[in-house]
Amino acid sequence: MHGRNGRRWLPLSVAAALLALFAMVAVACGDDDDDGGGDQTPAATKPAGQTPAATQPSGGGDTITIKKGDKIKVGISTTLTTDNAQLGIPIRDGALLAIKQKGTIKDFEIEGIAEDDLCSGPGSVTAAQKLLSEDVVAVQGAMCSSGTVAALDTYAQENVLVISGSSTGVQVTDPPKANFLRTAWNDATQGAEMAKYACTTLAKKNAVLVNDQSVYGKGLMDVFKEAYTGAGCTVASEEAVTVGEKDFSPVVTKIKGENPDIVVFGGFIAEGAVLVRQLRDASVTADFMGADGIADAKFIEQAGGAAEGAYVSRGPTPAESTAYDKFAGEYEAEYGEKAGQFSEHAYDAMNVILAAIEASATVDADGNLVIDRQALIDAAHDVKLPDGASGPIEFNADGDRVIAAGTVNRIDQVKDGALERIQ
Amino acid sequence: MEQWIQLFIDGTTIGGVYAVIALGYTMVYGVLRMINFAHGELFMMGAFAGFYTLDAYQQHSGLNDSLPVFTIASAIVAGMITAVVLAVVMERIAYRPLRHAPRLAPLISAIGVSIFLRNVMLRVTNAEAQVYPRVFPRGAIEWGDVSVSYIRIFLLVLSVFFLVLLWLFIERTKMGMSIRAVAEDRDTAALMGVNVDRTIVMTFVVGAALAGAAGAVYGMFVTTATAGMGFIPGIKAFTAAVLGGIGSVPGAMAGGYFLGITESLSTKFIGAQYKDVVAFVLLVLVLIFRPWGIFGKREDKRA
Amino acid sequence: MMQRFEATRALTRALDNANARARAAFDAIPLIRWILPLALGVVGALSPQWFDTRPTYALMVLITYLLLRTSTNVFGLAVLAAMLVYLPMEMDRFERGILFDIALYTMLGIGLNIVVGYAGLLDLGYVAFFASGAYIFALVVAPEAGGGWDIGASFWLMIPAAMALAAALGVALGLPVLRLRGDYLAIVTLGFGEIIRLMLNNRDDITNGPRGVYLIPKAHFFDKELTGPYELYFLVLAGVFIAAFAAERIRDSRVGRAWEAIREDEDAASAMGVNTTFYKLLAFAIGAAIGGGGGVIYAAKQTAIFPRDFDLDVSINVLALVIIGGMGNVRGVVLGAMLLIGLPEVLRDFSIEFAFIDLANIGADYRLVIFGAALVAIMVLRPEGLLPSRRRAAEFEQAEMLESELAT
Amino acid sequence: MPPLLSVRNVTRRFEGLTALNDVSMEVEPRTIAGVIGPNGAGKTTLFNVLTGFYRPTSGEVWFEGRRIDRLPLHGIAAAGISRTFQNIRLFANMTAIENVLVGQHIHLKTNFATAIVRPPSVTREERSAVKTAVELLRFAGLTRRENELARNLAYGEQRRLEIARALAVRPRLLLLDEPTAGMNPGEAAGMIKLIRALRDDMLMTIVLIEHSMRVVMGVCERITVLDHGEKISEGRPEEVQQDRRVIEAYLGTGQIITDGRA
Repeated sequence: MHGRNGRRWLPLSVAAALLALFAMVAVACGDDDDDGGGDQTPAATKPAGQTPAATQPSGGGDTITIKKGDKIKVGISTTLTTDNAQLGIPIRDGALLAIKQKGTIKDFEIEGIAEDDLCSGPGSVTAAQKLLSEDVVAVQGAMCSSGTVAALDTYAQENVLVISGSSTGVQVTDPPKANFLRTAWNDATQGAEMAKYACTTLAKKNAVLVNDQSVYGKGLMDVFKEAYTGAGCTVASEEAVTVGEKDFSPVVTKIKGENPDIVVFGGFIAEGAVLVRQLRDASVTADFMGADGIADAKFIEQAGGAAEGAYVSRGPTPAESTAYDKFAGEYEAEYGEKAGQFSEHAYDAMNVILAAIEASATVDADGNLVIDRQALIDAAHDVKLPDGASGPIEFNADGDRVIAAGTVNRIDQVKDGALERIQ
Repeated sequence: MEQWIQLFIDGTTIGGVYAVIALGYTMVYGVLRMINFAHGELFMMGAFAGFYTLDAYQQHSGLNDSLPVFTIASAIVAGMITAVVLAVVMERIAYRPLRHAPRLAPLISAIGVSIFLRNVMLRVTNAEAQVYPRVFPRGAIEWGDVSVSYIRIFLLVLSVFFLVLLWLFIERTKMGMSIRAVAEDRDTAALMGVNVDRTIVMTFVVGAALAGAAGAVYGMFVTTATAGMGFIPGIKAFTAAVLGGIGSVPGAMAGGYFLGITESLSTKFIGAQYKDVVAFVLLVLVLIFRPWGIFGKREDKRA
Repeated sequence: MMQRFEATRALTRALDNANARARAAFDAIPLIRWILPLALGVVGALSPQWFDTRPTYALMVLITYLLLRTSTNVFGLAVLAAMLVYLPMEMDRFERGILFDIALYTMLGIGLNIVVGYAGLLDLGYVAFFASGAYIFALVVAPEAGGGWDIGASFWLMIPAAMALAAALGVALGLPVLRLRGDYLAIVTLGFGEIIRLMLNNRDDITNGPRGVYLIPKAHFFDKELTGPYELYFLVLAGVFIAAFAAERIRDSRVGRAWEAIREDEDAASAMGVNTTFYKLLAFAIGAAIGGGGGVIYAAKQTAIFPRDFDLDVSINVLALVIIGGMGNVRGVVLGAMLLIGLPEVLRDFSIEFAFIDLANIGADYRLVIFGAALVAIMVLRPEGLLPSRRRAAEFEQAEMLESELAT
Repeated sequence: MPPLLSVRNVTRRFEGLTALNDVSMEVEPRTIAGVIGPNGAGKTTLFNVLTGFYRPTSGEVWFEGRRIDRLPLHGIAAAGISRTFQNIRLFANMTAIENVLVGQHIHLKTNFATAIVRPPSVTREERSAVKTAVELLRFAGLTRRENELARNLAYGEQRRLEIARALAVRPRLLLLDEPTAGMNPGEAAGMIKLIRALRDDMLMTIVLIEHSMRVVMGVCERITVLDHGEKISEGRPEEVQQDRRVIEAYLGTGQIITDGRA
């Protein structure tokens, strides 16, 4: 190395002083250590000035103890920045609504902590680490399937219960994870139902599939294709659009050349709305079909009229559902905006979490709340919400939802600028 | 055959957008030897300005229906002004202090500006796509299976118009001459009495005006504005600028159209998911055989 | 018209002045360089009720900055090393996660620094090598993608193997484009980075496409399973030290001089007998190997990787941290990674609450806005980077001198 | 004795412009040869052909009985030819000694692996390289300027450093492109002394391009005169000086034959 000057003692002394300072702080912070396993020392030795709210229950791998007067923390991993935030923010708000309505469990207040997971693998892992460092009891999320797949390992290390309301990818529960459940519908269910509906009910025999090259979109279209061709229909071509792009003219032109009976899209609102609009502008008259990724008023709004007549699959839903309307009304009253496409699933997921906490938490002799992590996960598996906002909720061994008797895969059609259920 | 023609027209449209954005890249590069990574965000801000203007007309007057020519024009002007103001502030705060800094410092500064603008708009819009009111009459000129919507024609014509306008500006005006002089050799230009600072600002202004206008028109074309919409056109336009020979104005134009058309045709050729691969492979191939770009000046350093 | 210009002119003049004053204050009073970070660090570390951010992180950045700034001797590095090993023991999971990312990006930064800082080749597609390392490893060991070798041995085998393959890729990509001038090289490398990502996305017969490669088994160190960022952190740390050691030694040798000569004047270098093609490729290969090694560790930590993990942002981040730290030296890379990778994460917690000011969510909501502004501010205040190498600082002085000469 | 360097009918064209037209010349070992000519005569183009920067459009260049006009740039140095540049091209942000160390590149063996491991042989090699570099700097008159950044050196010093760097290649032929350009008479005299010493003490063969007739006449043994890419005269200084075509060529451009700077 070059350029050494004569002031050799300065760095030494500075370093030594800082080392001393740092050692002091480090000792003081020592009990923040979260892998201590059952280290239950009170937080009295925290550095002066730390707010009481910041004191943590000392979480081990097995049980969580929440001291009397503290809050039960529940995490929400969703996307708060990037263009995907238009899906992520309503998810957060749906989950927070459940917390707000619940208020307390055994006289302990509940606090929801939302972290930005960027709808990506690395982002979701970071959010998971953040939430774990906050000692959350359980987590609603991650938002995107890729994020959930990547982050589940991190959560599993602490045996934390995770319930996602929006990760629909097949691979999320294949193979199943012990600590994971979801209120979102597995694409395997939905894709096959969509295919059946398109091929049999609508009798559209020739389809073009478009995916947005995401885990969700590509996965869904793969399932669709298998079921669709299996039912005797043909896929004319498979196309892809790039997320973030706004001009899909070449793809539209190509679709027009294929002259399909139906265009099926796997992806989210932003691309779906643009695609359907540009299809109609190019006077492609084939039917348009999408799934829960676009089942939202924003899709219709952003498509600017072109969405009229489009079919939207929304997963198995009971024939009559007042629960959703109730939820939607409460959501709008709370936030002044309409609920988003996964809001009700996130709301249900959070309600399952809260119900599981209620079922498994015990209050010890000192008035602290004790939650056994494994008991919490087991309790969550057993939770049944017959009137969930997204339909009756019950889980199978894989952590996927059981399709309740008497429900069919809900298909909506856009009529007069609104989604109307037709199946 | 008709499909090929349609794809060609599709490609020309987006290519025109690339070309107009690419001009900003190439001009700034010409005078400052700097890649202005925030240029795509100016395009995005132009789209938002256009949206807010049209939306205001929609909310508060019937002008969108009765006088669409006026509202469309004012949306474009709003896009230009917004982008220009931002570009001037940006140049002053983030780039001018770095004019003599190590070569890559302004690059990072530009990336900072880009992240800043994108996230500010995310906050402002709550990450929701803003939907343009439909001001353009729907409909298209049809020729067999080829259909060219009015807005597409407008976009095509406007991009050519801007390109010609810029060409005239660069070639025929005194300011254009200064820009060329500064691009050629800044110190000599300064000695010849060119006000270098003002010329550089002017370059940003012109580039930003084009990007802002392109943003507003593109917004009308795709009828949405989102905070992230500047990124992909930005990268593509940058690619187009390099493809044409960065620093060369006709090169940027040609590069833009070339890239747009190739992308579009490759959708049919190879598949839509490979269109970006094709774009970049093409770039690599062109630069391997013509390292100075299609229209770039061959710089024989070994003289 | 002119009057309207007057207003903007006054505004811009005010901006210029403010800018100049900030620069002058920063440069002229050496104390500010010390007091400012010191004060910020101490406040950040001790006063969470005002500026609620991560105390341990603030402290770590501070100590590192001071150590790197002041000492080039063995003692300073020993303190640094001790701190890097000891501090994470005191950290919570989140901070450890950040620390892992910082260490990983430091490693990538060291690799890219060889290409950009030493040899002067602007590479905007560095992510290609990172991705190839990660995918090579993942495809071999993950059963989901048809791999599934025994992980126990293969992780340690795969690191050198992936490094070698990444290096080969570096040569393969470098060979056709090396005669390109700086900025053309930048865009072509950017193109390569995108091509690699798009191919990972599109060739789902090989890479499982957008669904990614998941269920990547965990690595073992003898009998210990390397479960998370904490365990793997030490592996990355070892990687950082090895890479840093190698990079510095190469820089101070005949090879490093050849790179530097190429960076300064390629033609003159070849006239002195330096085989410029070979040395540029060598820089690409070594940089790529380090990136590939980083990719393997990343995949092992992440347990699931997706093409989207390897987009342009990664390349830009690595390049930005190299430049912000001060190009051409390893110390700068360390500091750059701490700020660039650590800051956006730590800002999640940032809030200001004292007296009547209550901006509790400012960090969560505006962290990327703050981050973007911070990038600009750092560059404007320290264009040569925070810890420039001697030579970079010299280049900047030269430019400044030229400017003042022209001004008079 | 066979000529050390032989240029055989070299022509070089640039898109329509013929910079060199059928130029031939020979340089005997241990002589100082000069190439002169008015601006644009093709002097630097000739140098660039000799050093591999340009390939000749036709014709050949032979050095020590070996054809070199197809060698890659760095191969020319390995073959034993080294050069300086008209507009000084030092590694500006490297120190004087580092510049000279780069010049020794082809004579050192350290590769990236041994650089990392740094066995004793590398340390030894580095130490002797530094010693050689210091000696070369001393020879070039740059004592105690070793650790100065090249760009901080005075103009004359930079020219000397460029020569020291070129010598570090250990060439058998040294090409100097306007070594006294921009120098005051005092500095130029020093440079002439240095050039003589190169030949006398280091037994070097030198070809130099000069604008200044005074320098060329004072130091060169043989002179080749180019004009518009063609060789118009060749011979000993006094012969060339008398050549009517040379006088015309210089008069034609308005440059004065006896004074150097145009």
